[in-house]
Amino acid sequence: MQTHTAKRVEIVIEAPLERRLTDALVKAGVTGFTILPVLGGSGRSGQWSREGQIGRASGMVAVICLIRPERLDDLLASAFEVVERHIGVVSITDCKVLRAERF
Amino acid sequence: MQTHTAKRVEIVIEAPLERRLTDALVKAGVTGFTILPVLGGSGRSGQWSREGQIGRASGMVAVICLIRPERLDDLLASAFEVVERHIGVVSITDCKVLRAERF
Amino acid sequence: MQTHTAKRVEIVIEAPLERRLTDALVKAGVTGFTILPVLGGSGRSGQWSREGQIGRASGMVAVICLIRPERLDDLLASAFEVVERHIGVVSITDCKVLRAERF
Amino acid sequence: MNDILSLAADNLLSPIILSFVLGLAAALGRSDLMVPEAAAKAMSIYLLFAIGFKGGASVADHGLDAKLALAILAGVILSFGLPFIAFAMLRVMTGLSRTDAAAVAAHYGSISIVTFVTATSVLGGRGIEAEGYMVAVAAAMEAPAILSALWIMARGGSGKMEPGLLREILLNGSIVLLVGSFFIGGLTGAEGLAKIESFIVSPFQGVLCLFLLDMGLVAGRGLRGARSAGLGIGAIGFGVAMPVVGSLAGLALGMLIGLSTGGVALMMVLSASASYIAVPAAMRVALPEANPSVYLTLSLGVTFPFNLVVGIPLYVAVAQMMAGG
Amino acid sequence: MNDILSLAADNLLSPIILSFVLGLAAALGRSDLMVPEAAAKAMSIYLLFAIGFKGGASVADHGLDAKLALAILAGVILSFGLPFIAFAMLRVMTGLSRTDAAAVAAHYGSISIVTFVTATSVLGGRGIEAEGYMVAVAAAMEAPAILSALWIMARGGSGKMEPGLLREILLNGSIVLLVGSFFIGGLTGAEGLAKIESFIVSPFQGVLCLFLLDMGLVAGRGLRGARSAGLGIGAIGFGVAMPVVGSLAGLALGMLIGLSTGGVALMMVLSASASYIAVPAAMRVALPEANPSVYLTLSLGVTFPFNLVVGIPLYVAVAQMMAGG
Amino acid sequence: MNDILSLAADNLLSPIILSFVLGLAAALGRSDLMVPEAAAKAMSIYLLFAIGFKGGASVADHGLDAKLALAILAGVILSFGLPFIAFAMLRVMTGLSRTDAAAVAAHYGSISIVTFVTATSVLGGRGIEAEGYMVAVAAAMEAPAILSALWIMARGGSGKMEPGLLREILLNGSIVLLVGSFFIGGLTGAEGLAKIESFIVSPFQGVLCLFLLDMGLVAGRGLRGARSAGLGIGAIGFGVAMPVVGSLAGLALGMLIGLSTGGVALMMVLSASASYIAVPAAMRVALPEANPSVYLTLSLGVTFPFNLVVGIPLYVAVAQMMAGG
Ligand SMILES: Nc1ncnc2c1ncn2[C@@H]1O[C@H](COP(=O)(O)O)[C@@H](O)[C@H]1O
Ligand SMILES: Nc1ncnc2c1ncn2[C@@H]1O[C@H](COP(=O)(O)O)[C@@H](O)[C@H]1O
Ligand SMILES: Nc1ncnc2c1ncn2[C@@H]1O[C@H](COP(=O)(O)O)[C@@H](O)[C@H]1O
Ligand code: NA
Ligand code: NA
Ligand code: NA
Repeated sequence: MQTHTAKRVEIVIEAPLERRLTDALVKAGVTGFTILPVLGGSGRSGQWSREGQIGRASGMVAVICLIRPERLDDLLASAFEVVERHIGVVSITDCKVLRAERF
Repeated sequence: MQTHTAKRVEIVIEAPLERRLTDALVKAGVTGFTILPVLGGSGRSGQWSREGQIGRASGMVAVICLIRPERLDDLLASAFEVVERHIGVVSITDCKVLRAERF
Repeated sequence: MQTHTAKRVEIVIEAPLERRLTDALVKAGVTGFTILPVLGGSGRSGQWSREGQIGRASGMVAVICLIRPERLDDLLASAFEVVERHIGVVSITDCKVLRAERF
Repeated sequence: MNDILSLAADNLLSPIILSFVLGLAAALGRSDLMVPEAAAKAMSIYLLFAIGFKGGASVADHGLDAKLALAILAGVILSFGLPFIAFAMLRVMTGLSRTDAAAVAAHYGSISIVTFVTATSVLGGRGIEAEGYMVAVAAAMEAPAILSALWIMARGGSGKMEPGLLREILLNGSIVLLVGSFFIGGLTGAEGLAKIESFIVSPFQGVLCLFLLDMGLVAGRGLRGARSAGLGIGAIGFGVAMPVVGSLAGLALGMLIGLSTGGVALMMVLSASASYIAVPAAMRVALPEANPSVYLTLSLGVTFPFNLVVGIPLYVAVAQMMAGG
Repeated sequence: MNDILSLAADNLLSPIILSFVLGLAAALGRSDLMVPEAAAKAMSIYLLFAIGFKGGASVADHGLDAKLALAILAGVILSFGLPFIAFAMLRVMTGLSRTDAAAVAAHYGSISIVTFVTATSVLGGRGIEAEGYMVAVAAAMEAPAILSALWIMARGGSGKMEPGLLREILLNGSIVLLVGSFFIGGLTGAEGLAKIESFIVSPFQGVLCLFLLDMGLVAGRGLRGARSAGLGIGAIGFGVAMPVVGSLAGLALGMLIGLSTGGVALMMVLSASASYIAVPAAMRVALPEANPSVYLTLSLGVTFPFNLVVGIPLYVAVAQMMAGG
Repeated sequence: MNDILSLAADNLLSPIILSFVLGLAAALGRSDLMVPEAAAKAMSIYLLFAIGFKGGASVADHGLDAKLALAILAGVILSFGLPFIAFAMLRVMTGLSRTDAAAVAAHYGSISIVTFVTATSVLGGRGIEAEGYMVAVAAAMEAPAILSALWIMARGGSGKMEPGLLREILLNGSIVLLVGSFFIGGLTGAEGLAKIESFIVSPFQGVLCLFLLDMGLVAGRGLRGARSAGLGIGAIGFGVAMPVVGSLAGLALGMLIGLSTGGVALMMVLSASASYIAVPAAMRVALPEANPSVYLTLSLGVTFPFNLVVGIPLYVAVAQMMAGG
């Protein structure tokens, strides 16, 4: 099967920032992403879990972007602007994708 | 800790296709996979989010398969048959796994 | 954008074990992780899905840890102790992260 | 005419419709108000169970009407037939591709159970009785339209019937629940109804309010998506004209088999309404090339609100004029 | 005998049981009907809260019965003791491994609160009173059986008591909610009940219908899994025989301490029922080598439906014969 | 004084407060009892819809009071003003950073709708009437406090007003739902209320019990987190003193504009209560450097339980003393 080199970026970010992040991605020309729910986690700002949440204040989501390697820097720059002042993490993995025309 | 080389395949696919995909995987001898819920996303067919869904028509799920490298092509071929005509993406990453006898 | 080498560990484990796993991680000094819900899956112990669950007996969760490469072995050792007797899988991927000071 | 307007005004000022309007406005104003998916599904299970049960209990009460089989047959014919009319109208009125037009057509042959439930609520509020078995007719009308759409596509050489799809459609959750609770209501009758009345009768209208609030939110988001779906004035026109055409077909058959005034009104509502649960899911499997935002926007964003706000009072008034009562 | 049959027929034709059958049929027919997990959990919280509160309010009303302590003691003894009987039966009747047999045994010493709730509903429908504190007995019976199973395994050299597991079992959500709402009901009494009656009394049976619809779906999927779990005829036989054996033990102790007819019936139901929430979760931690599909299939797929459809009317009839009423 | 104590004792023994205490105890005891997120959200939608609707219907019933505008104005002034008092108190009583103090202050200017709902329930139970439009006042008080906090930060050079944030705050789900259902209730009046009464009136107290059970769980987890958040005695003291200070401000303005006894009590409750939904979410966007565990612990873990258990009966008693009734 024909595969193509790409990058997989995974951003864990606070739920109230979700729309700001996806807006920033779209503005940077990144129109492909998938958002996963997050049940809980732990980091420098302590441990939290979705049970014990009223409202969406401190919940988080994971945003996954598959992107051509040459566009990675644009994506990171625009994502970083949103993530910068907030809690959350960004990781990047090398990957292969099918159907390169989609990215 | 003893680790073993494997591939991690991540398939984001429409929810109504889920059973067809897992059936195809099982038929191709892939009996290990994990299914994650998806909250929303964006791609060539536009942006969508789970709020705003009645029924499961346009929701999506993410299917993750860890598999021995030599079995990757079988998996991709059988997955591709289901994904081909549909929206969604497939990515493949190199990884290591514990307890190789499980794969 | 400045990135740093790290490892991404993904552990799929039974929900009743979640607290035991995260406690073990914290004891091993791993204080950063994210927990994702799992809808269903298939493995050596058969296929299951969240519909059809009363209570959390046989549900699963996915725990994702980003960690400095040199701390990987500690993490795996402590995670393995919890996972060992149970169903579930562990995979490790090379990745890059932003903001290394967080890991 | 005056009558229709006053009925419409009456309808507009009910908590049910205003809740829908609130949801619509919130979505159009981009409020973050949202009903959790699980709660919306739970409410739809409640509504289906309650409406099915009450239908069955009413049949048990009034005895089995000889017209039941005729009414179901009429429903099946409408569900099979309306997609052809819809497809023809779409090809004339819009520039939609053959595939998109076929997919949209399937939605209009099938039904929207929430529109049906709202209509029974309106009838109840006016004291107009309807045959209890109309819920069975509703269930019977869900699926046939899908086959018509696939047949339209098959003539054009595409749209294959995936193995298992037919079983999936016929045993889809809402059909099973509607038919199942209809049987439970029929078997346990008035006595069974008495046991669970304070669950399925008294709070019914209130639950419907919250459910329609959510439907308003969903429809509003659909309307906001209408622009990006690039729906022209022709498509929007279809979304308003088709329910009227459908209701007339329903009127004709309903009168032909001699249903009561309420029954005729419900037959009109079923024919006029468009699916947005069962059929979209089936289309993703059977016609994946069809664009979901086209059919979801038309069904949920245009026809559903039209029926709720304008259609139902209109159909009820017409049924009253034609069938008396 | 005639009486039992007519009671059973009566029971079968209630909306509650028919809802369960509908769910069962839908799952066996592989319909995609499903109740969202969150809704199912919300309903179980509602049922636990309502049943606990009503029990407490009834105790407040009737004064504290001297038999309360005795009844709880009897429950604890049953919960500790039944796993040994179950284990012995399993070793004789089936080829299950020691570990699987111990895990299954734990389930049958513990209880199913839904079976209990359904039984109180059936008793209520027949106008048979029961002691309000039976919900406290139910709570007391949840956990001891787990310790018996671990003790059986420990004799064989495995099955260690994880640190924290005991606290986890005793403070498990359903025990806390049941006991807590029992106290709330007891403290606020008739006055408190009056305030929330239209929430926890009137719609109770209706909510139970929807909950049992979901239980039917779950049990049906469990039954479909029974084949793949490779359960033989011996295991299935155990799933039917054990509740009857358990109910007789419950009958004996219930009569011994002189409970009312309703109380004896509920003691039989508690002894006959098998856990499918608390115990499976504990087993995953304490006996991970035990195969969950074995114990879930037996408890949910065989014993639960058996008790619901055949067992409850049988136990009630026997209690009436033995304890009068 | 005696009166206040007996009122407080009365309040303590209601199912509502005891449900909260049960949740609190379960969380502190680390039970795994939990209410699914979707169910908690669904209940809060129900409560907002019901309280808004009933407020609107009551306004429709009693005619539009000339004081409505005054009351809303008073609410807005309180919401704008209280954060400055809170900020000053925090700088004196605690060692919190400027940012954390500003974020906390925003919460205390805004309101907790559940505290408000509980208070209306308590008033209802005592037969004390209140102006229906107090729900509109509640809605008006949600947002202004956020602006005050941002203004405090802006003076210090940080805390920028993100584009779109203001619209987000004003159109936040709970404001839209509260105001929207208030209008629906106002438009459909007594007739509309009659239609959905058995949904939004009868089961209201019961739903509130389950909701407060969940709030107890959440607050208890918050309290357990209080240690890790490192909140000192000064901060805890603020969490108890500030609601009392706020309630006095509410008392003054409520009496000034001549509200009824119930209205004064509700104005006190609104001023005394602290937000834990809308404001935390806004703070994560506007003041991300502020530590969420500080403001969530104070608002949910300290002030909310204080108001529920001690505050409400106190404010009601004071309002009765000052405004008569
Ligand atoms: N090392 C990590 N690995 C995975 N997820 C992390 C890690 N660190 C933080 N997170 C996630 O990011 C959230 C915020 O982290 P922090 O900004 O460190 O408080 C946590 O609640 C986790 O969900
Ligand atoms: N580049 C991408 N990265 C991550 N997810 C994507 C990407 N493109 C598409 N997706 C996911 O696949 C779905 C369908 O994509 P598409 O077929 O492009 O409309 C989207 O809604 C996303 O959830
Ligand atoms: N090869 C695999 N790839 C991804 N997930 C797996 C794989 N094998 C097992 N799993 C997950 O781990 C769970 C338990 O697996 P097992 O221990 O093999 O029964 C399954 O239900 C899946 O969710
Ligand atoms: Na139709
Ligand atoms: Na038992
Ligand atoms: Na306040």
